Amino acid sequence: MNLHAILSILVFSPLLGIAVLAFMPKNQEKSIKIVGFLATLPALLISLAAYAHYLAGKHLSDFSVSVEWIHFRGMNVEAPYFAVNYELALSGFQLLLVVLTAVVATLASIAARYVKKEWKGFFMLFLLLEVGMLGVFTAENLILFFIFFEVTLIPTFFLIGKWGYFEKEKAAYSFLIYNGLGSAVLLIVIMILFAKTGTTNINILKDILADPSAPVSGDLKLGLLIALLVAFGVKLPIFPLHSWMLRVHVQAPPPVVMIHSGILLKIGAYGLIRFGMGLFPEQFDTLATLIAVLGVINLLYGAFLAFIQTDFKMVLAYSSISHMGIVLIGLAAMNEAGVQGAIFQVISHGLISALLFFLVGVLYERTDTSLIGNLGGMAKGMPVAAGFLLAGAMASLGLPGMSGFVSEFMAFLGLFKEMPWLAAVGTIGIIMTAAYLLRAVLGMTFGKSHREFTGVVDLKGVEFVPVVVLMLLIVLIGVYPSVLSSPLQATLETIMPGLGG
Amino acid sequence: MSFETLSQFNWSVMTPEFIILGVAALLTLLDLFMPKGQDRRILGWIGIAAIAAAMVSVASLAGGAVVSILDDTFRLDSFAIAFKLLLLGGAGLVMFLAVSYEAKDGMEEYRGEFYYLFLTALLGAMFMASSGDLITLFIGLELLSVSSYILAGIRKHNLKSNESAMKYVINGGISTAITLFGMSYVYGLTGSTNLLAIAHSLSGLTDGQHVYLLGLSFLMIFVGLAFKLAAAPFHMWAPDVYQGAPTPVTAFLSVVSKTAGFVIVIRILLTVFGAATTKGPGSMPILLDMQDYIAFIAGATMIIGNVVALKQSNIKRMFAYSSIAHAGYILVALTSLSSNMFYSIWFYLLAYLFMNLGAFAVIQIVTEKTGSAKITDFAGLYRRSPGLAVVLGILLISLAGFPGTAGFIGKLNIFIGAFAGNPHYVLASIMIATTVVSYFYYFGVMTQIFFRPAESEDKFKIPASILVVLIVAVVGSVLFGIMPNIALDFMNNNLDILADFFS
Amino acid sequence: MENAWLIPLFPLISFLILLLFGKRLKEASAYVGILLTLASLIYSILVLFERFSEPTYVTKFDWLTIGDFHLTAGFEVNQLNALMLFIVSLVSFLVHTYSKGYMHGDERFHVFYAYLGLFTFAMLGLVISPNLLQTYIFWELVGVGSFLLIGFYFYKEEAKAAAKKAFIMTRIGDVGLFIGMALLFWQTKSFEYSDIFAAVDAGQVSGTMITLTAILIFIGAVGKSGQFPLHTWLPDAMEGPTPVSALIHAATMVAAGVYLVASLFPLFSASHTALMTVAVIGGFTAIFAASIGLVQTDIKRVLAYSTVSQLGYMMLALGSAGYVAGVFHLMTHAFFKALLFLAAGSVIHAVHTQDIEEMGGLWKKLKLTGPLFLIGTLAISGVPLLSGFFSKDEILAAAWEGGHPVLFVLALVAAFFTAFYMFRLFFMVFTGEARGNQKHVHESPSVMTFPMIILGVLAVVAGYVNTPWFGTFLGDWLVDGNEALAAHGHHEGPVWIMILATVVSLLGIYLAWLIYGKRSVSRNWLSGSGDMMHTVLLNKYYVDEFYQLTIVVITKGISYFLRFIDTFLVEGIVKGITGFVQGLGATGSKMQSGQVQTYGAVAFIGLALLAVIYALTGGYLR
Amino acid sequence: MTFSGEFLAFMGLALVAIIGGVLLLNLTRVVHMVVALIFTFVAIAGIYVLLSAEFVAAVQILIYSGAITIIMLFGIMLTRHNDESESKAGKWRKFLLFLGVLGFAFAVYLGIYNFDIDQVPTTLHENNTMQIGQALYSKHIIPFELVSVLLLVALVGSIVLAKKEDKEADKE
Amino acid sequence: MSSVPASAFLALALILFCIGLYGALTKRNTVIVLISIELMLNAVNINLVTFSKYGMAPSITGQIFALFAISVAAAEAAVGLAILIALYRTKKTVNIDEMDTMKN
Repeated sequence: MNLHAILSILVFSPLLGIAVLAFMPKNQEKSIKIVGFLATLPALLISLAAYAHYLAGKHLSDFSVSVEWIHFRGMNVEAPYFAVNYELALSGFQLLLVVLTAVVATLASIAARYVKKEWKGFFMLFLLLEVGMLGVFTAENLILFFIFFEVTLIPTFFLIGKWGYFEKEKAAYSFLIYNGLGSAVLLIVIMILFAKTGTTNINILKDILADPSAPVSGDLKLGLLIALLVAFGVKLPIFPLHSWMLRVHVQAPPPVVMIHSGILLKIGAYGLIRFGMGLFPEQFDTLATLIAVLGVINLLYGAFLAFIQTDFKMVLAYSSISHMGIVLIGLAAMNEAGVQGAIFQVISHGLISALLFFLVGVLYERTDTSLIGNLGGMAKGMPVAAGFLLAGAMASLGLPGMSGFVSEFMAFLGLFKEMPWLAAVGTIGIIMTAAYLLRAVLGMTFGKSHREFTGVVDLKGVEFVPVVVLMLLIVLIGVYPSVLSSPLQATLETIMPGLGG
Repeated sequence: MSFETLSQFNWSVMTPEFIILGVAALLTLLDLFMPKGQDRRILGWIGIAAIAAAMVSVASLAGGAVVSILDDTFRLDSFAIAFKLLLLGGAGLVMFLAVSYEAKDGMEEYRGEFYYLFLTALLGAMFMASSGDLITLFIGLELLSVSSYILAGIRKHNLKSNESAMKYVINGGISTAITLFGMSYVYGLTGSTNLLAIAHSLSGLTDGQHVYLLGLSFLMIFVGLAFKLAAAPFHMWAPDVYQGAPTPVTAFLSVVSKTAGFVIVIRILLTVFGAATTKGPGSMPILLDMQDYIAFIAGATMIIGNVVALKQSNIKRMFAYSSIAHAGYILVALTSLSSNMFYSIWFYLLAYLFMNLGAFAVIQIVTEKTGSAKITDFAGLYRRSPGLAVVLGILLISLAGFPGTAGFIGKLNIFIGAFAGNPHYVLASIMIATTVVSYFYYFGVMTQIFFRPAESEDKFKIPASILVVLIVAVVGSVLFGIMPNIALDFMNNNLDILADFFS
Repeated sequence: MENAWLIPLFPLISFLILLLFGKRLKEASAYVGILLTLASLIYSILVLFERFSEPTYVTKFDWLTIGDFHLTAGFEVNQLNALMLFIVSLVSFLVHTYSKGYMHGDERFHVFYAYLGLFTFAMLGLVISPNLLQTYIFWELVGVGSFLLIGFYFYKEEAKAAAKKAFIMTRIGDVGLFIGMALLFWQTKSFEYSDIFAAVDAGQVSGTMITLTAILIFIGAVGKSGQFPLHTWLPDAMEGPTPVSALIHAATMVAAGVYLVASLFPLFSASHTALMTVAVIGGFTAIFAASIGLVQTDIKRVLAYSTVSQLGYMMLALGSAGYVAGVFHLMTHAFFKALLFLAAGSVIHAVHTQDIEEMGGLWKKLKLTGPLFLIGTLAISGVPLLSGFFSKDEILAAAWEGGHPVLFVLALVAAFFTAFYMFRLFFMVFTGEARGNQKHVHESPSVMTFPMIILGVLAVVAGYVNTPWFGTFLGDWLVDGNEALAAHGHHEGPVWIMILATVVSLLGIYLAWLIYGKRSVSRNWLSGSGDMMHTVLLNKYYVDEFYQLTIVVITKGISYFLRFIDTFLVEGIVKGITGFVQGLGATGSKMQSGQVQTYGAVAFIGLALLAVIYALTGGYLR
Repeated sequence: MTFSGEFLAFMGLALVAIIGGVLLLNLTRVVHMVVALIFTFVAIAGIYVLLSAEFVAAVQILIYSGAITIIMLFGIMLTRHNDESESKAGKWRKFLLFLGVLGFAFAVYLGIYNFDIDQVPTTLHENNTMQIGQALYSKHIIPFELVSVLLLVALVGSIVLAKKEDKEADKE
Repeated sequence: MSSVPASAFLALALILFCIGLYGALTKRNTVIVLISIELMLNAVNINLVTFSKYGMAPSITGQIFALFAISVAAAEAAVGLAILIALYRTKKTVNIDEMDTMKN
């Protein structure tokens, strides 16, 4: 059977939902929400099928597809140069991210039950966003990647700006401008590479840049890498490019935040690993120390600031910064342990933050607040939710047996080989993580209840689906990490030689 | 020179011009003899038909060899064809807008003129596109200018309209004078007005002073023509004129007139100054030497256009600045002087044609409804008329240069040019940065459309002719955004500008 | 033994069952817990006996692959593990049983049992881990179990605070362990104990590195076992239900630190400095905590401090190379301290207060609890013929043999204090006339007394597995087949030590009797003599306050400083840039004055500017 | 160079032209300005003659000194205006503009101050008009025709814009 | 043969051009502004005619160009004046600095 079409179907399947929605009356809330949810299923099923395909021991390359698409007027190079093909493919790493995306998107579509108005527009944009994300992780050449990358931008802008909370428009704008700048820098890098080498296919580029006779000088490479660092640093986000992301996390509606912190932020990490590390290994090596320092800064900066926030959303926002620091730390180590840890962290944080933000959404839905002070003693009113919140926090602070630990452990293990002192400093972050998460979560769940939780119902019905599914995945990864590590081996082997690691 | 010699020329290559000219004359007469009360729209439709016919004939001329009449006072090369297509297309869409334009403020009884002045302006532009002779270029330019002066002021009882026309004339006159001043020196240094002859005689230029003078005349011509491009420093007229002129005219100025401007700039700069040497034969052409000045102007234009646009409250003024900015982007392509410069400029103008005219179509509808042209008038457009809102949204996204739209591909082309060869990192960075700045105002309109509540709920009725424009615009913007190869292949297969531009 | 992995599994099952169906099972969930722990108890007994005859059993499988490294998981049954398995499962079983009575009527009954199950699982998993990584994993899980149980009464602010404190303080230790582990890994390329020891023996690891890692790992132990300076969480942990205190904070988890050091003993013994550190910290903690214990008035806190001090004892033992001594005391202590806690629990159950000032004269009312408590007290005081006597003696001997006279003295004094405050406690609770209101005080139900009885018996006899007189079976068994440990086997201390120890403890008891039993000596001749000393002790040497003033304040300080940066620097820069652009736009649009001549002027001036620049720079006039 | 009559003529004409220009700038009454400018135009015509372009000179006289000035005067008559014709536009602008003009003049002057090509004898003056006519009707036929369109447009446009509507006519 | 150097004519043209420009950008009366523009064009014509005699390759073309320029100038002048009159009808002034109903 021919699998080449599968990826395209996977990526563009949400469009089907958009088409259906387009012909629905805009006031039929129930059915619209159901359609929106169903529309995310094909992608989920296909991605799981792909994973099964992998488990069955077949090659992921079966999926890769490449079709002639755009040509540009070449400067002085002949075809196939200056051709941008429509090419999608899956490596282990990409596979995992695609699965993650599909899962989180589906769950977020459940979380979208809290959307109050204009469900039709919401779901159409939401599905468009999913297309963008799936595309980003499957694109095989930089320009296609960039296109999907920008495709995620616009829907997010509207989703935040229209369905967000009080300062939604401000948040939407800072999102747009920061990411606009990021993608602008990214575009410059891409176009320079394109103009110099005449291709944007990642694998071809890798070979071209690998040989010393490449038309790209070492200094230029370094510059490009730094530019990439900035571009994805906005997305990740790396201190001091993070302030937009706080606003977004506080203002955006629950499903969007789930998507955003769960997946969109991960695009940054993905880009750094796939392009930064993949294309410029030597330069990455020269920057390793810098990146490690940045990572530690992120880790501590986020942790310390999360320690004094009064709004739980802010705590989570800063904790995201902190956790992305771990990704950087892992990358900076540039050995199997570190990189694998970084990738693990990407995925695990995707799941964990999705879980936590969903719970925040649940709480906000019931109590109209996410201020720690107002929520004290919540465990009385809604023990189950509180329990899951606590569990989520535990996962987030790297409790063994949950995904957070494995990634954290590997990332630090990696760095301890390369730069033990920095790593030792970083471990302060582990303590701080525990400190701020317990402060926040216990502040909300434990203690005397400051308010009557009368009429506040506990987690119920369909709300259990996201929580339980995410929790199970988190635990699964924590207990049996091979589900991630084995698909990754191939990817790592492709990255590592470049690193001479 | 006898009649035979004249008649032996292959006049058929001028068919498009003849069509336009003839129809313009026809319309004049019809307008004269039609009973006063009768609706003049029919003339507009005739004009559209004429433009369509002209387009067909231009297309049919594509692929042929270079034809030159009376040593290049008229020449038909791929360059001419390519850009004439743009001019005609733009003018055609503008005519659609014009047909449905509600005449007010004293232009009621001049609808006829309204239509055929568009045609004469177009005629001028077409001659600019296909002439290799300074005089003809100049006359074409003036024909375009004078016609547009009148068009801008045709709402004679409307103060804004008069004022914009006045400003347009004065600035136009000055720019003409400056351009001519420059041209006069070029003539003086070569003794000819035929571009190729000039190029030939300049290719051996050695005398330092002459080179210097030539450089000066380069600056004069470029700045003078910057008026047509609405590029810095000659950009300031644009907002006022755009605001005051009738919307179709604004559209015409922002698209057709600008395209024509680029046509003549490329024609003169490349042939004359591309050939002129700085230190005797084989040395660096003066154009490369002046690259920094073009770059400077391009950068200034982008910055001014995008930054000042942030502060606008009137949609037409905002689009004036945005069109300034886009001129800047195209100038980046001109600066890079890379081998795909022609294509990237052409493609960008094509994309720009679609997105800008579409936007102006929406603007025309909304402004005619509300009477004013404030950006806040677009509040809640999504509620009032979702279709219109989405269309405008797409066009704005294309203007902002997001992927999936023609605007994005156009920018990519420009970037490739800018980074290939000797890269212009700074200029490209300015372009990118200002693009990001432009998100602010484009999405500002978006916020009005989608986020803000509407103060009145009544719907818009979209005239058929404008519907055409909208459809064409959206389809064009998206189609060329997704399959730009349509354009590229057309270029590659039919027109080889590079080859026959200098022959 | 192949099925030893089942032992942790049972409690896990109980945890899961109760998590899912606990709400429906209600009180019945007790039976689930009890039965399953019983199962694992039986199993561990089997394993223990099997181990007597058979050699160490290890099995492992790949858990996580990192490049070329294959991190494994599995289980190992060696002497120490087998012993620990037995102790843990036993105490856990007994506590499960006991709790059925103690927790009766609590609406979150099932949750309690679920937590117990989780903890037991983690603890058992910890003791059969064959490698450092797995140890660390369960190590943390144990911490969570304790955290949950301490915070069981979540609506009490104190409980909340205590839970948070316990978790974070142990976490601090854990980070030390983590770092040590990571460093050790890159030194030895493995987490397997066996590989590590091999590498250490083969001298692949530099001495300093051994010392460093050993000490870092010891920090982990310090955190868990509540050694100075990370001890403050343990007394606060008494906010948890008493059975929990018995299980976690007396018998099992807190002993995990000792266990860790013991199981890594070859590593420690390879570095004298490391051993020294352990010994010193242990010794100091022993006396330090004991001294605090002298003045506490909360029955559970007294016990808690005594636990801390006893743990210090064990560390001291290990530190002075008394491997057997440490482990031995670990075992005996598990029994009698658990006994004491359960008894205390039963007392609290009876009088509904924890303040010993409000007790007294309970001897008659609590026919069973009283004697059991007495047994425990005697045992811990090291009165001859009870288990504590032998193990303590072993430790003193080890200390003496180890050549640490100072530590030896410390240990003696600590022993004296122990005897004193334990009997102070006993007398104040059980003798004298009743203080405070003691209506309808009644003996606890049999489900609670039964476990106490068993522990009582063990508290008496457990010592005889390793005595100077009836052979040192335990010691020989523990070290057999392991020459690395053989060196640190049983110490045949000189007899005078035994006598001295006895005398000291008896002295302590006598003094306590004088003051609190017979009341011939005024209660506050001690405090009277050194009033400020008394307050210092009462305030536990102000350690908590010290931390509050240093670490917490500093942390907050940094946080606020960073917030300042975040709001002013980071945001400020952004605002600056946008402001600049906006300003540019403003000026630009101000130029747009509507004056057509200005427009022309701008254009022309621009041209002139270019022309002049050109004339001055690019000119070809040469 | 010899102090020839031609030179005298040039000097005179140039002076007149420049003076006329200066007066244009400095006079206060609009009409005077226009009149001053007529001198300039005429003088320029004279310059053309010196440059052996008789036909252009004639055209110059006809169109500038004639047509354009006249319609301008008409314009002045048609529109009421206060004579005080000093723009209150900012002194700054004028100053900058002045600097600009100086700079520009300087830059260009550098280019032309010794611009003289070795004179080749030209035959422009011999029946100049005929030469022009031939050139116009052969080589430059296309622009010539185009200009006719341009003029037509200008004509129509001027009428359209300047024509007084009937209804306003009745209004007044 | 000629005693007057070409540069003299060019200089004259330059001066007139500058005068015209200055007038066009400073005079207040729109009519004068228009006339000044005409003056600029005249200066251009002087250039052209000069070059047609003393240029690199003297030819009649320069004069032709001048003629075209003149005609265009005439057309522009006419249109400009017409617009001015229209404006005058609505605004009742010819002062250029009062045309500022449109600005940011």
